[in-house]
Amino acid sequence: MDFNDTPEEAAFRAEARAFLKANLPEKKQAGGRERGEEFLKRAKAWQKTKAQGGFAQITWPKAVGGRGGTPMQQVIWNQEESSFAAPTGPFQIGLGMCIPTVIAFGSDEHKKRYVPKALIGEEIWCQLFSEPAAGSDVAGLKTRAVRDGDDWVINGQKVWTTGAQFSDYGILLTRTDPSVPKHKGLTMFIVNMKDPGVEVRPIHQASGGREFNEVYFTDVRIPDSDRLGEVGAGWKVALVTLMNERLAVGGSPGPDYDEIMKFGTEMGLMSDQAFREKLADWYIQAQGYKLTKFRTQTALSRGDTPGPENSIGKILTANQLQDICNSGIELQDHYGLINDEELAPMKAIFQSSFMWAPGLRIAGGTDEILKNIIAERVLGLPQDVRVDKDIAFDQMKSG
Amino acid sequence: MDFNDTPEEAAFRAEARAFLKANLPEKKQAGGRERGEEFLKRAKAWQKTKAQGGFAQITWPKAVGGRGGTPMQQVIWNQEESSFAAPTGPFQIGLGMCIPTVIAFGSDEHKKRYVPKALIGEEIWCQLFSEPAAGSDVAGLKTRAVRDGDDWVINGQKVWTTGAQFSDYGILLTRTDPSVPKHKGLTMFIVNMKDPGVEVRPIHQASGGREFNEVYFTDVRIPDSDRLGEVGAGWKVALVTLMNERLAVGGSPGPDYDEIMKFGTEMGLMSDQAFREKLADWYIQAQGYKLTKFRTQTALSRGDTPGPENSIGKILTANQLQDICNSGIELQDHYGLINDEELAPMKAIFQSSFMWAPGLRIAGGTDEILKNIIAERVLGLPQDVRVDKDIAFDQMKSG
Amino acid sequence: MNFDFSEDQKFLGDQARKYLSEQCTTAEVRKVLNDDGMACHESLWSGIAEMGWLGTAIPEEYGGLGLGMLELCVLAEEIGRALAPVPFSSTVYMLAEALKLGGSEAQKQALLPEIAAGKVIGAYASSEGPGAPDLSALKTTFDGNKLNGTKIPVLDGDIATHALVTAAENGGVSLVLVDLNQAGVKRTVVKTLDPTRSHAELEFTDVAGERIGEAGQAGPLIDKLMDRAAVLVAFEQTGGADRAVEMATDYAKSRYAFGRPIGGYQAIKHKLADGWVKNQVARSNAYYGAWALSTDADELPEAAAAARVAASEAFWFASKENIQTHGGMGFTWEVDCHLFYRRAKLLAVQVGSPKIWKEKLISALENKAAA
Amino acid sequence: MNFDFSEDQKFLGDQARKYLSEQCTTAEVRKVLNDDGMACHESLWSGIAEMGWLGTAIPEEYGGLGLGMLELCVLAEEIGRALAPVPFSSTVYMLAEALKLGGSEAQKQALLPEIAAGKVIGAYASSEGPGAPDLSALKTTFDGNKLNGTKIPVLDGDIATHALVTAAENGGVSLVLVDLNQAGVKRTVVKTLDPTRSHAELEFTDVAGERIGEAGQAGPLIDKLMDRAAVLVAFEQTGGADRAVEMATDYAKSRYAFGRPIGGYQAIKHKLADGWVKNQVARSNAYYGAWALSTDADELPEAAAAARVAASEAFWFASKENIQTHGGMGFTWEVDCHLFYRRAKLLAVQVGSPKIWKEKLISALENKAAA
Repeated sequence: MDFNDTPEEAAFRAEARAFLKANLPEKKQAGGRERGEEFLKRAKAWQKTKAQGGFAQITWPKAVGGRGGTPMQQVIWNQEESSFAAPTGPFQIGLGMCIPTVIAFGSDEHKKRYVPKALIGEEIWCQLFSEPAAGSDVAGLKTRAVRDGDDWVINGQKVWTTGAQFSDYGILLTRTDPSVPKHKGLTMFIVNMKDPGVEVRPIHQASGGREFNEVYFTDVRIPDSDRLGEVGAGWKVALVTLMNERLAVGGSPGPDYDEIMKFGTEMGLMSDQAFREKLADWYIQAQGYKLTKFRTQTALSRGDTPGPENSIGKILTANQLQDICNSGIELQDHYGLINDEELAPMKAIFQSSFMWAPGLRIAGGTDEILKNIIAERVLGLPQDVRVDKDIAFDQMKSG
Repeated sequence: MDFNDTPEEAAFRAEARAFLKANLPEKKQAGGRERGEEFLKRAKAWQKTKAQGGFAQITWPKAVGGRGGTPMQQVIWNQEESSFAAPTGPFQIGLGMCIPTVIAFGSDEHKKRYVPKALIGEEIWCQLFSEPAAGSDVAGLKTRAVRDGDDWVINGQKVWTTGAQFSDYGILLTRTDPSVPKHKGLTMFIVNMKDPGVEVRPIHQASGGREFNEVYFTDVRIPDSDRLGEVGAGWKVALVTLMNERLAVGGSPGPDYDEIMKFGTEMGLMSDQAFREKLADWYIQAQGYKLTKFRTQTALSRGDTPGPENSIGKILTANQLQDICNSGIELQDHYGLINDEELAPMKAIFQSSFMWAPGLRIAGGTDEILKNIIAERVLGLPQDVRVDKDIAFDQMKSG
Repeated sequence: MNFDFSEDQKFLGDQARKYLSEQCTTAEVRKVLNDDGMACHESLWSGIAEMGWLGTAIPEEYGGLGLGMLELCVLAEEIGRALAPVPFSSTVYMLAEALKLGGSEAQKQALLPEIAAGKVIGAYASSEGPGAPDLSALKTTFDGNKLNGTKIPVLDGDIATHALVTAAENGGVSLVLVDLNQAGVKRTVVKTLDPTRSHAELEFTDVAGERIGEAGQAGPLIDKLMDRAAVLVAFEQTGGADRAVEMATDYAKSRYAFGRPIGGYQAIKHKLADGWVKNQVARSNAYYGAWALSTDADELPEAAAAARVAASEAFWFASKENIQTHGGMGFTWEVDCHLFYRRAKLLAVQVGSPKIWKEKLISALENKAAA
Repeated sequence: MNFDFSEDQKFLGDQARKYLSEQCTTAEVRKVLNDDGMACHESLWSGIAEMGWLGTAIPEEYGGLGLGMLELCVLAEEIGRALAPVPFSSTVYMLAEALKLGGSEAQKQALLPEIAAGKVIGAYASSEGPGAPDLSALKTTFDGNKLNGTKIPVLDGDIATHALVTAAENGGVSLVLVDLNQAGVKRTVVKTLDPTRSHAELEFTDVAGERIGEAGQAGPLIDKLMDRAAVLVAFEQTGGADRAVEMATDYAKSRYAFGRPIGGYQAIKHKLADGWVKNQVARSNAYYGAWALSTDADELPEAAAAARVAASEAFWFASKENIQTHGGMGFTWEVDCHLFYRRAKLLAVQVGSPKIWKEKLISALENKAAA
């Protein structure tokens, strides 16, 4: 049990750091979420540099443009990259979820056409699964794909699509047969987001921001050659995407125990035993999250595959974030209501994250779904009763 | 909104108090649970005195030996009686749950035979529903009653029967038809607890005590004339009993915020802000319970019938009891482990209740069942899926 | 014993609910939310004045209806339930009640009728920065004539006509009544988590004011004012919390997942049951506060504090789990969940955070035990 | 990075689990529970000594196996998992570790080999009454030769051969090693919530003792001893917590209600998932503690405190909800749930309650921030 690199790991870390240093400015301060054209351009440039340097998708086989490296090398790379001002956001979903699905189910033509351009950052991808009436129950989606000659005609609506506004392609889960039980009538496609009939509209969120999108499909034509997997096998394809998503969730984009400890110190709260004991609880949770990730990484480095255990990350962090923000606000008393970076302590970090936290408890699987996953897939407890199990989708009650 | 008696209520209170003063010693201190022959004798004597004075079962009609009084009078009587050393325990289940069921479903002969003797404390009753494999799911019980001429022959086992060891009669829920769905094959009987074939064995509880019992029935014969309600209508009869049980649950037989505040003061903990804030939470919960009861009593006094809302009492008190005991122990540090009335602070009240509290969270409906009741019957949310709904009892999976 | 509101009081509440469900739909609340230039809902405010609610607990001789505090509690619950975007609490719970508690006859005659008529809007200005204001060390000063200092944030500070300002004087604290329409008062709107109720920074430079109560000795008056306001705000919170649980319950009945309403899954059922239980605890404690408030009982400090803390906890839980129950929909601007989440936070801090009130509660219990 | 135990260490743990699952069934644990005259399970204790576990982290030159603290952590987890009714912690985590940390060469030579051989049983005697002992104001005194005072409760105090006693000396605290088999030592068995581990009151009247460490200056030594013990006890707790969740999970799969296993209802599923999550938090923090312990890292104080608090919380939750999941059955003497509930409480207070450790944690973080 140690936190030191092996000689091989240390060598890789040095190589990574040298590459980063040569190509990126160091991070000054944790800033807000960057957006906009300018940022996108920088992100694409960095992805290209990274790919050319052999650091994009380290664990992928060399045959598809990866490094053929170890999971621990990927971890080391991520650690090192995160201390630089690396603009990586726009590629996470594409390279983390969509392209692995294309690699798993796409034809040789797909792989040749899409993987390299995604890898060097020329094309950005998004994931089109969720719908207004199909959130936790993703397989309850209604977007229809109807066969018409060599094409499929798509009509329907997706929602909560991250990055749709700047994406070139998406993987799109559709219903091709409503007359069979819901999981059996789904089919996955690659869709060109610039095609006529695809309309992206930003969602106005409860937090006030507009980071996510709705995507409307009106008579969009997709050639059958852009299907991923068999007709009716879309759920099987989607599970590969979702398994990769699980690796991505977790992590708390907001204040944690160290921020609120800093704040408490400034506010003279460190003599308050009630505050001290809450702080202890938060520290332990934060460590629990961080150290559990180390355990997972250790397992990955031994060749274990990531399992449903990874659902733990978001359960731990999302609720803690909401709790810390709430406390950070209440400790400021009436003043805590002020949501203005210029006026509120610590650039209003507690207030802005307070409005984000409820979304984090839902995105990528609600608390309730994640606990079900742990109960069923880790502890082996029975599934919920599925009243819709053998019922044709179009015969199903849906409220 | 006021806490004062109306003139009528004040008059009744004075009358009650005078009667109590004339007949009972004042309570010195909250003692442990009394038991044994001597106590039972005193309890029976007091019940007789009470009944003769017209204070037993105040809300019952005069026709069945009650006072024909108001629910508020019953509340006032309970308040006054509780400040005297009144030995009432052995009659609570019989008069609170069993006899009301006999009154509702029994024949005139039953009422004539059983009600008066129960009322004057000559005969004690117990309730025989729960079984080892039928706890939360009471209707899943297996004790069989088979018709044999004018009799029914009973075989099976009941569990968690309070007072079985000193009861004369019981109401016994049995399965008379296993070939129909579970709720439909039940029948209720009056059973003489002294009959041959009835065997009472104390349960050794996790707390170390032996207050509850198992009751075994081996070829016990009950005449059909001692059936309560129709054959197969036992569930309907049981619901009346259980509705009355709901009124009885709640209340915390152990330390509450005032005890732990007293303890904290003795221990010099009142300068600890963490302790103060926990104390505030406990006070608010305790008040929440007490004041909600006042609201219920006010509603009762207007003629409202008690509803599923009353499930709130035990949810509030059982968990709080466990939490307070745990804190009371931990605040004593290692010494808190000592479970000896002579040595531990406050006569080991935290330690002894610590071992009771887990039972309180289960008895009379688990936390989980009570929340289901509130969700379904107060909020109107859908029932759980009942996979056993239309399945014959003997075809049902039972683990 | 009668631990409930009277039939008349309930009738008043029913009428108020009916009125607000028509005049103060969430669409109306959103007008204030979405329009930065709209500090409150003026026509609703006029309507409320016309209904006589502002003078509910103001004696008839000062132009009010002369009803009691219980009636005001009933209205507060409905105001809270409707998320009404009007300066009701600042004007009624703070300004009118301060005048009733400590105002001179002249002050009462001057202002109470105007309040009842809806012509005066109040504000309570105490906070001077992050953390609960320390009344023994305020930076804002009063010298008997002139007020100087800065208060931030002040609820309804940008639309109030009059403010109650806490200020240091003679080494103690004074409660100063200030007409805000005078030179030397600078108002700056402040952005908060709940834009449906406006807040401002108020800067005072040699501003004229007059005391309510004695110079430097307003501490007990302020404590009592806060205890009374705490009960009233607890009713607003209880109203909001109830509605949030109802909203979540309704949604859980109609939203399907895996072929069933999500309200049929125990994770949701028990969450909503928990919310209902918390709301009952809040309501029962609020009723006790109402009793103590209406009878001016010695138990008011602990009753008010318990009501305040229980109601803050209930509304917080209800509003955040309402979003959670709604899932992704609950995180959109268009669905009303966030209005409750925002208001819950405002009400939790507006008369002091729950932490402050827990401390007040325990102090009160200690005082009682020592007595 | 390698944040896990080695294959050898895991093998040691597997072997220990296998051994204890045969030799330390709950039926064996119950022998100690049910027999007031049985203070510990002697044949199990002999077996453990024969396996060499007592000398795991004792250097070879003192008769031990000369393995490290990580190996001891692995064994502690299995001891906790099995609810082993033996004086392992008192003897190994307290007595042996104190000697290793601060004992003189003579003391080590005299006792460590005896400990490794299972001939010496230790006890740590510090508590003098309700509340955490204040090391700067102990009532028990030592004058360099003689020890006087009363300690209660002392875990394994009735069967120990040697005790480590905290005592006031020169205005400070000394850690005094006492041979309990001498005149002037009075032992009285004390009834506790967990009868599977015996406790006694120890009265010392002019008893001979010798210091471990300096006169009146044992504070830092004791702190370090406690930090190290906290990690080891956290492993015992983690082992117990894991088994309690497993036990509840198994029961939930086999117990039917309403025609389905109760483990199919979300109320139970999510309760067990919560338990599993808490156990992971405890385990991860315990691993960090193990790393800090084995490397004697500067981070030991906060790592130990976090491990201790997380593990106490996890075992408490797991043991109480294990009873709840079992329903009525869980509240019977015959079903094993209460054994875990009792042990969870013992382990939560035995080296200081979680409250004390939360304070230690924050102090350590403050020190770090100040450094």
